[in-house]
Amino acid sequence: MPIYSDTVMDHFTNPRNVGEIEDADGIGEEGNPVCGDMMTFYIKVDNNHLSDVKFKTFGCGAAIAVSSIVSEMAMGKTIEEARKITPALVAKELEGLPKNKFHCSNLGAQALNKAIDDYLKKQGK
Amino acid sequence: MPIYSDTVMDHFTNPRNVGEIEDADGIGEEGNPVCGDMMTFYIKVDNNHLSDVKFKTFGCGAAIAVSSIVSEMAMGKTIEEARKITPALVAKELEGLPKNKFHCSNLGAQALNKAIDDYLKKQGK
Amino acid sequence: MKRVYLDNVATTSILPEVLEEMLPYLKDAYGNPQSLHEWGDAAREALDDARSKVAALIGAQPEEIIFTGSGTEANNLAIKGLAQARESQGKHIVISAIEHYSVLHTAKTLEKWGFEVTHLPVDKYGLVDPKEAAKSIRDDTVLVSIMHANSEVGTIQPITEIANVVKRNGAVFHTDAVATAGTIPVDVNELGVDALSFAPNQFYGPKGVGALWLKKGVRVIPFLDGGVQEGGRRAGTENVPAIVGMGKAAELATEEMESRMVHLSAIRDKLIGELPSRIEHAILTGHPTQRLPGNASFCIEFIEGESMLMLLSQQGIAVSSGSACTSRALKASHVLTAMGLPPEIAQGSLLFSLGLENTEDDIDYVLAELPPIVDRLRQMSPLYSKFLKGQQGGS
Amino acid sequence: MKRVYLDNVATTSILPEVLEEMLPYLKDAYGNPQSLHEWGDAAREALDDARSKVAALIGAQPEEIIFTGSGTEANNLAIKGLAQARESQGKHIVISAIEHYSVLHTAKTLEKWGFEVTHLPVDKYGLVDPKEAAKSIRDDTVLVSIMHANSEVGTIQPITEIANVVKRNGAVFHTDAVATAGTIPVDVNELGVDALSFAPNQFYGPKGVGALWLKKGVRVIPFLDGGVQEGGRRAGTENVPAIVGMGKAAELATEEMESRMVHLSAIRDKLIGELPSRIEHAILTGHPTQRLPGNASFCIEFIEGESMLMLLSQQGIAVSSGSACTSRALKASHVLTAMGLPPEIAQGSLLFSLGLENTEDDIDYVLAELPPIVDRLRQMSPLYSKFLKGQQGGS
Ligand SMILES: Cc1ncc(COP(=O)(O)O)c(C=O)c1O
Ligand SMILES: Cc1ncc(COP(=O)(O)O)c(C=O)c1O
Repeated sequence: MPIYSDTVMDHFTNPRNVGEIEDADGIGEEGNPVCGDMMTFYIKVDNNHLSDVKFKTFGCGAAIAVSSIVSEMAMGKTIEEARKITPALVAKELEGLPKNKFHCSNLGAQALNKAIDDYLKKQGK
Repeated sequence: MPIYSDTVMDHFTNPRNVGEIEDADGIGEEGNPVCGDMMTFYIKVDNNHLSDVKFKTFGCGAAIAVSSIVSEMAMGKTIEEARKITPALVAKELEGLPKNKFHCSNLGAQALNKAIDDYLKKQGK
Repeated sequence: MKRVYLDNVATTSILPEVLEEMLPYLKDAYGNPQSLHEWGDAAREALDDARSKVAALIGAQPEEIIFTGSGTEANNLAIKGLAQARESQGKHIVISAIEHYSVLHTAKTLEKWGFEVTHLPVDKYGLVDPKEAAKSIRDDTVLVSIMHANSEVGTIQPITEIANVVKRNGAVFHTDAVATAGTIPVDVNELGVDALSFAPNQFYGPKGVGALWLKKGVRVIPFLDGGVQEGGRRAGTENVPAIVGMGKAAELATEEMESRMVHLSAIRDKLIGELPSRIEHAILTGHPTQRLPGNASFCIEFIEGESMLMLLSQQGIAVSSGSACTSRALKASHVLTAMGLPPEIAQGSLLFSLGLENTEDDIDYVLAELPPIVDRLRQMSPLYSKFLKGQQGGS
Repeated sequence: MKRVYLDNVATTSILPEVLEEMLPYLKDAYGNPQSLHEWGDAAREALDDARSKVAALIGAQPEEIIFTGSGTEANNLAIKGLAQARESQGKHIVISAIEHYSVLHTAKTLEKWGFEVTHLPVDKYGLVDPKEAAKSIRDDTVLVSIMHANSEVGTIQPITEIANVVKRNGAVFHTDAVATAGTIPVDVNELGVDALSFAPNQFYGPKGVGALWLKKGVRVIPFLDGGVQEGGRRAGTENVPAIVGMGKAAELATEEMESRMVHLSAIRDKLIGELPSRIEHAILTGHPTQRLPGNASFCIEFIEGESMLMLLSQQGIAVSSGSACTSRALKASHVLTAMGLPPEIAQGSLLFSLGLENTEDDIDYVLAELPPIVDRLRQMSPLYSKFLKGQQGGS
């Protein structure tokens, strides 16, 4: 039995929104390669909405799938809505994660949040 | 692989000289059922020779085979010759015994010896 | 020559359906369940499936099953691991006097580690008295282990009653169910135990595998240290084919238990019923009714077990014995001794353990072949002559 | 799709000849070797025969072989049993920092039992320095255990030299030869060791069995308590089919070792030679020449092992990795770490472990499939963008 759900495999194999945004409004980095996973999220904000979300990820299959689905979940949302993307929600969207991979879903939500924080800071808020 | 040699199996399956001698000149008993093996040897002595040897044995395959071969080895021998039947000799005649069955070859030689002792005692020697 | 295997206590055969199920994992599906690729996926799936079937056999949850390499290892893990996990609470354990060596000798090791061990006596049928069990429990008792049934004499213990007592006093309760799981109904909830050992080479599955069921939440110190297999509770590459075999054997046992029991007890009752009428001075050992369906154990007076075994073997009949001579240690069965049988009678131990393959014909064959063998050995036996002389003297 | 198995470190396949030899013991010859009848005789004979073949593989005597349930169990028996048997002489043991978990975690258990454990460092190739080993030995050192070869990086240790040092100081010397016995020549006399663990699922034999070779006269406290099997040194019904399989696998390994090594090192050298020319920033780990014939281990910089594994698996290629994400414990391989590799590089661990079935074609397939996978993951990797930016900045 594969350890990952079909949804995880889909997002891992065809990750959405991979890349960097040159003139990002906010950038958030979470994790570090020592622990095995590291994610960088880039956002463009337009009228309080995330008009573009991109990521780069170093890490396992789960980390890549999590990044991909978080980018998809966040895309087009307002900042307030995007803040509500919790690790549990991420895991649920992916139809489950192996127990020892839960921390990856934390990383994804956190990296996105950090990007939002970065945007707000730059806005001087 | 059977644990016993062919010779042991032969003597176990067709033991020689089983029985009692009604008017035995000497009787020797060795071992006890608590330990698992017990042998009684009966001898007739004629002109310092063992003219008849019989035994009864309670015990394992080795004990029965040992009794049988000891009776055969002793038959017709002088008392002095019969005394020389050692446990090692018995085991050798049987083409070997499993390690944990060596004590059976001791019992056989000892029971025969006790029967000779008994004869000599009865003779007042 | 007819060949009749009546030594199912030593090991059963492996059912063809069980081997069939194992074969793919001895061929192309050779992967390691820990591997992250197709070969690993297939092995992991097989493991999960087997775990469910094995759990279902004893009414347990799959995640409560720890696969081991044998019943012996399951008992070592249980006794050592459960006691060690509780040594801060106390260092006293209770077992019965008739446990299998894999419990008895493990308890001896615990003694070397500073534990105190109480051995509960049994009555003449091999039964542990729940009241005695209750009395044995002290404030520092952390573990009680009483076997579900003894395979040498077939006696089945009142485990539920004993477990009740133990629970009230807070110790964990383990039962060695190697002789029962897969043979008679075993439900961990009904039994009320915390841990239970079993192994498929007793129910038409392979050797080289066993299992410990451990109730959710019961802490154990692992016995085999190493990798993370079995949730970190038993290290070492999983024996996938054997585990798959255990799964299939468990499934078949669950399905067929009723009919197997009916068949076995019918032929067992025939043997137990007719043997004493053909052979004088044959004593049935173990409990007359609370006994394993395939177990017919006797002591044949005045003669010794190994010699009977060998002559039966020459007629194609395979049995076992608890006599001193058949044991490597040259001591008569501690089970028969604990039941109060005098040693010279214990030497005449003869154990017929019946299996699925056996028929009424097999029993008839034994009933025909055994009496002349017994006669022949009695003719050779100094004990028998003494007995006869004593009788003459007495009459 | 092509399917290429390059994870022989997890387990090898079972050769058809080996399975062939096992089958009778999974069918009619199901007897227990302890039984005193025909079924038992056949099983005992098979056991004796296997023991001779297994002993011959390592230049040992049959009676020095103790069959266990796995390599892990052999290591547990060796480390715990040899240390415990000597604890009156001292409670210090020495192991290397790169031992398999079945030695490393067992040593941790010994620490709980009051032993002190020294972990010898290794150099960047994974080699233990015999001089360091000599220095680590104290008056109270009773056991030294250094693995023969590490299967993750392939490095083969100078065991003979280390054993020399240890012997001069009176401690017993054990080596975990799970990665070497059956793969490269292993002769216990040449190595000069006292105890040696090995297992056939590393040389085309079955899972569920292993062995500890123990030099005649070397005392050990048994690990599994129970019956008298294996001369009282390992209790539990013998796993006859698996032991028979180990025997056959040992026989074939002895016969074919030379040609197997030639084949394996040829395709390994092709992979080691060509991979770095196709993939930049690929670091060979382990010793360049003193390495297992089938081992080609790398760290691919800027990306992580599990994601490579998964994409390779989608192309039918099975490999393993020592990255944190591929381990249940989520820690990067202690082996790579002990060799001084920075953790972010260790995360890129990729281990090709080649087997008999592999061909040059398989290597070509890997060399074609891997580079685009690495590219793709690097395109996704923030570490790689940083590296590229750093380079631009630097140039
Ligand atoms: C009651 C009981 N427990 C444990 C065992 C140990 O089983 P094994 O020797 O297969 O490990 C046996 C073996 O027959 C048994 O009868
Ligand atoms: C060097 C070494 N020792 C011991 C083992 C343990 O083997 P197992 O998990 O099969 O018991 C392994 C497994 O790969 C190994 O590589």
